Amino acid sequence: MADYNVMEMMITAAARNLEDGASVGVGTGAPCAAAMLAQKTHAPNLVVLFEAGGVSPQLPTMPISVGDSRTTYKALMASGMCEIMETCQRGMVDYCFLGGAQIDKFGNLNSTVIGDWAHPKVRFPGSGGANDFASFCWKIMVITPQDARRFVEKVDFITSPGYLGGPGSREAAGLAAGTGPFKVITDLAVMGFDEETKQMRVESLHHGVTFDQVQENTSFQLLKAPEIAETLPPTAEELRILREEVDPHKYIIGR
Amino acid sequence: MADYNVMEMMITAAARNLEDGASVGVGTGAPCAAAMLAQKTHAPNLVVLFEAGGVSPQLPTMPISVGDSRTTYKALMASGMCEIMETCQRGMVDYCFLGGAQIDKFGNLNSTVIGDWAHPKVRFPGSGGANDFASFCWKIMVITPQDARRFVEKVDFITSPGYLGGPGSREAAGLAAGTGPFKVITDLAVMGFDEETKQMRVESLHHGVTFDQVQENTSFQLLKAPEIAETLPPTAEELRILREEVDPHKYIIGR
Amino acid sequence: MYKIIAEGTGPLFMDPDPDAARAFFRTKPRALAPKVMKVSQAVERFVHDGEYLAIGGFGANRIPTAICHEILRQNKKNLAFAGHTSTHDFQILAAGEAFDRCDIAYIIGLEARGLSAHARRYMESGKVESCEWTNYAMACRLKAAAMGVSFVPARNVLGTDTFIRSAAKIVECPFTGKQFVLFPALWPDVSAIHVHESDIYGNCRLKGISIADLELARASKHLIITCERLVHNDEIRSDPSATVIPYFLVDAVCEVPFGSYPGNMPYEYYSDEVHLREWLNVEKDEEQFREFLDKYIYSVKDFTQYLELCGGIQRINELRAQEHLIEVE
Amino acid sequence: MYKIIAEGTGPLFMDPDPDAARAFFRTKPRALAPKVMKVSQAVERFVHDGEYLAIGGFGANRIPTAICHEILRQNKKNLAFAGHTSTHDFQILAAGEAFDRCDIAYIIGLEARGLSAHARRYMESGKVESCEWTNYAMACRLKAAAMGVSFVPARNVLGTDTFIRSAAKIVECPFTGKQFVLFPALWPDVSAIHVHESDIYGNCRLKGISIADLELARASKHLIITCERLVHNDEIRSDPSATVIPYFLVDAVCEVPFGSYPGNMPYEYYSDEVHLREWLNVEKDEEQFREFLDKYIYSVKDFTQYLELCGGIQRINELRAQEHLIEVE
Repeated sequence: MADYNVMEMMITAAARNLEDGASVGVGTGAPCAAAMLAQKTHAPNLVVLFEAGGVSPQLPTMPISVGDSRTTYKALMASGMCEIMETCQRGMVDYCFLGGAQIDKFGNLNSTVIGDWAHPKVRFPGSGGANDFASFCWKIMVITPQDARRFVEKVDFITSPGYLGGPGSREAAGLAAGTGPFKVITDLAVMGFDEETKQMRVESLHHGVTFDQVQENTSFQLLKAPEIAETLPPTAEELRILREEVDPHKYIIGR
Repeated sequence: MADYNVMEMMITAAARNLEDGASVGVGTGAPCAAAMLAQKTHAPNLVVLFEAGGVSPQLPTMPISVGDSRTTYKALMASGMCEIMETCQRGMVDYCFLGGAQIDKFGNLNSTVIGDWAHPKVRFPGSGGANDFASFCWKIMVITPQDARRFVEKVDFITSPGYLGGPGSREAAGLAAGTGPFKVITDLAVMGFDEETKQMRVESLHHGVTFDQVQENTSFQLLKAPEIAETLPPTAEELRILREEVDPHKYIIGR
Repeated sequence: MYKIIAEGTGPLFMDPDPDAARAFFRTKPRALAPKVMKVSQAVERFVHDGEYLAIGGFGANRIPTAICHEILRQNKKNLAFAGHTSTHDFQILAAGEAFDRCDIAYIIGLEARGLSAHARRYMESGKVESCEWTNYAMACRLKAAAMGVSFVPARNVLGTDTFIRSAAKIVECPFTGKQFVLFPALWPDVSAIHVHESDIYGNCRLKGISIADLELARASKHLIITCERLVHNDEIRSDPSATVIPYFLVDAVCEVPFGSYPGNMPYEYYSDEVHLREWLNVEKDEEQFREFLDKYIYSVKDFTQYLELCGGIQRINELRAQEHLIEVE
Repeated sequence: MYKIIAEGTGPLFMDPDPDAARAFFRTKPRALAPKVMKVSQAVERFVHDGEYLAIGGFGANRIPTAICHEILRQNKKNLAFAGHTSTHDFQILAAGEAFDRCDIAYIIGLEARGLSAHARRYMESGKVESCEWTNYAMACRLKAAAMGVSFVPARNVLGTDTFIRSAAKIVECPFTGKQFVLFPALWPDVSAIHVHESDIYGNCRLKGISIADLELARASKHLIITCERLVHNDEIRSDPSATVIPYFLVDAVCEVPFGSYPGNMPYEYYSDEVHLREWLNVEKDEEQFREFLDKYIYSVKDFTQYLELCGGIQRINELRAQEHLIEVE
């Protein structure tokens, strides 16, 4: 087995969930690396969109901003924010990647405040385009480190919608039918969501990780998929592409 | 006094109502000629907009269509229909020019059908951008021949709003405050609207025309302005510009 | 406080439900695949009897004439049509009696050129169910669809019969208490737009006014592009700011040089006023008009043959000179 | 059938009444007049204490840095601010504590670079009244204003605390019965946008992504343009399709080469990550930060002097090479 770090594992696991011919709204960092890796392996026709306007660039390096000029390098279109978000709202975008300071068992995400909103303990940037992507794209993916302060029973503030209060909640709130969280990829495991309860469940464990370890780093009760596999580790070829082509300066994978 | 035809009179009268630094949405034909004449005489800074997207062209010849390439010749911007109509809706456009098969005493215009809408005697093109301009621009101007079948008590169909049912009607219907018909320029006279009743009134008569003649060619009772002047005829210079620069092929003034 | 104040009585030919549209767009392919085909193939595959059709351009400017002709040759019927700033395209489709439902903003007329006698007869015949709108209203309907929502508010049509014969609704704004009209989203089944340049995937550029075509491209479930010329994908990627329609909206790309003829194509060729005048004249006599249509459309193989009938390269060269304001002896 | 389902509890800093906006726009000059002035003049004339300010660009990309600096130098206070994809511009304005009300979509952070310690302190201080939105929500608010209506519908924020802390409203769609959020129009008192090219009247061109700047330009009551370079009006008229902001929206035109520095200007120069890192580092210590601000902003005469302090032409040349992916020895 090749030698790799957790970031490489997370990026690889994310990349494998992006099928060829799908479309994805990405941000900077790991999501962008995952999309690039997917394009250079099994999904050459993956369509990459950046919220500020970039469509299908041939990314020469990792962008620092989702609106910097790398996001339109040899792109098919340099458009605007409404163009991208409305493409999502029309139902043309399959995946998005999100993060947050807190996530709960329904995949609701908080990137606004810790503590009371009016008198926050910690103020974060807010939604940005996260709520938009989470509302409009078909499937939400989250890449995040797993720890008990982040995986909480109830987020202090729902910035971006997961399954809200559970089954039927998104539809009842008026969100587009058939959308919602899809995968949560951490340094320990890949989690999906139980179809019945819409609650987070462990689907595969990274090499050497036990379910109990994942549960220890989670403040709510995790469900288990009918079968819990071992997450397939990155192949030598995936690692080569990731290290040589996707992120040669190790901005992301070097951390 | 210079020799001139009624079309030259109408165009000149219309042009004089466009002050320097104002903005106007124009169509083909006489309105376009009036705007060009105004620009070449007292209103060099008149801003001309075409509903299909052209902004401030240096018109080399009369356009045949409000969307043909003349409307963007050396223009400041070639945009789209929403751009123009929303510039109007925001309140940035002072004047528009409209026509129609019928007009009533409140300046309501019909360009849709003669007879019952469901079983029309005659079908016309419909609103096009006329209702939009009439709703959004501050002041509506109409250039039209005056005859009793056209100037009717009640239009068969209100395609574009004048003062609707009279004072306060536009506001009650939700149209933008302070908008409405301004001048109606015909082959006989220039009419405005009484401030109190919002009904059409004769403000000036073209040379040699009497009020009774205008009334005979109108199926509703015309009001009179406190003073009815004689419409100032085109000056020699206006005629020269109109004939040599604005419409040298006499597409409009030759009829 | 927040209520429906009035509702238009006109028919809504298409469902304004954004979830229904999303269900379709979820399945629309996103991969960068070549889509070049003949006009006849594009119409065969993407224009079906009974569907809702929209045509890009404005009047006779930048219109996909070849698609309109082919719809007649393939005898498409019972279409619904977006009569949005529609002049020569409307005239052609009315000649083939291709539609029996029509959203009307501007029809029948050819602007300063006059009215189409046949199109008027057809619209007065009782064969066409219709609904009244305005140019901006139709643009708003496409904009709502392009945005992925079921309506967009505006301040036109208020107080008029145009509203009464529309399928719009007037509501009270919950922020200001003022009245706004809401225009329902329109997702056409299929549209055709003529542009200056496209690559083989459908990444498009155009020059001059865009009219409502950018909204239309995004609103349409299927989209046929005709272009003056194909350009290489490298050319598109060399200036992504110039792309106005991205390939994933497009289903067919047909290279049709002079494809807006007899209409005007900005920066390329001016409209052929002689030929358009012939259309208007010949329409006055139904028998003559049938012969005319047979000669110029039904007996014609493709758009190139039509151009030849109309004077071929020499005529095109004259129109190119006119477009550029060049006096040719 | 048609009702208000829920209302956000956040404050609305600006009136969404389109008639109030129209009354202003009625008086806005339309004549083609030269508007070139210094940055200091533009800020003096068009940015006033207590008004609502918005800044174009995205993050640190294509931002009018010179205007932000000048707002600090002129000690503007009590502004309301559109925190829409706002990173380095937000950081500068927070450094000057120029605003006390904020519509929040994205603030405090500098994307992948990390968070601004001072901006966070300021936002946690209780000195700023705020309202939550999203990037698209703010774009919708500007779009509604640009359209001249009081709201635009969308399908985001539903079900979330972001909605509860916004000033949006959720209604039932009268066409589909589905729930939509309505975002209220936002007409900023004044905005500043950095573009590639403008003529002396304010006809503007830009390359690369437009973000929400085209909506912002149309929504703003007053608009300050900074540009990389002035171009002749003949150049604008030679390609009207390239104009994205027409002059009649613009009140001031300031030529500020490298004006997005230390941010990225597409096709011109890349962001100065070293300088941006210095900002983030120095903010951790309030005393050090005061000295830093004094050195780079308060003691500085104009933007040119700031550029000199940051390494002048040599540094700019390095960033130009970076933008074009050229390895310089």
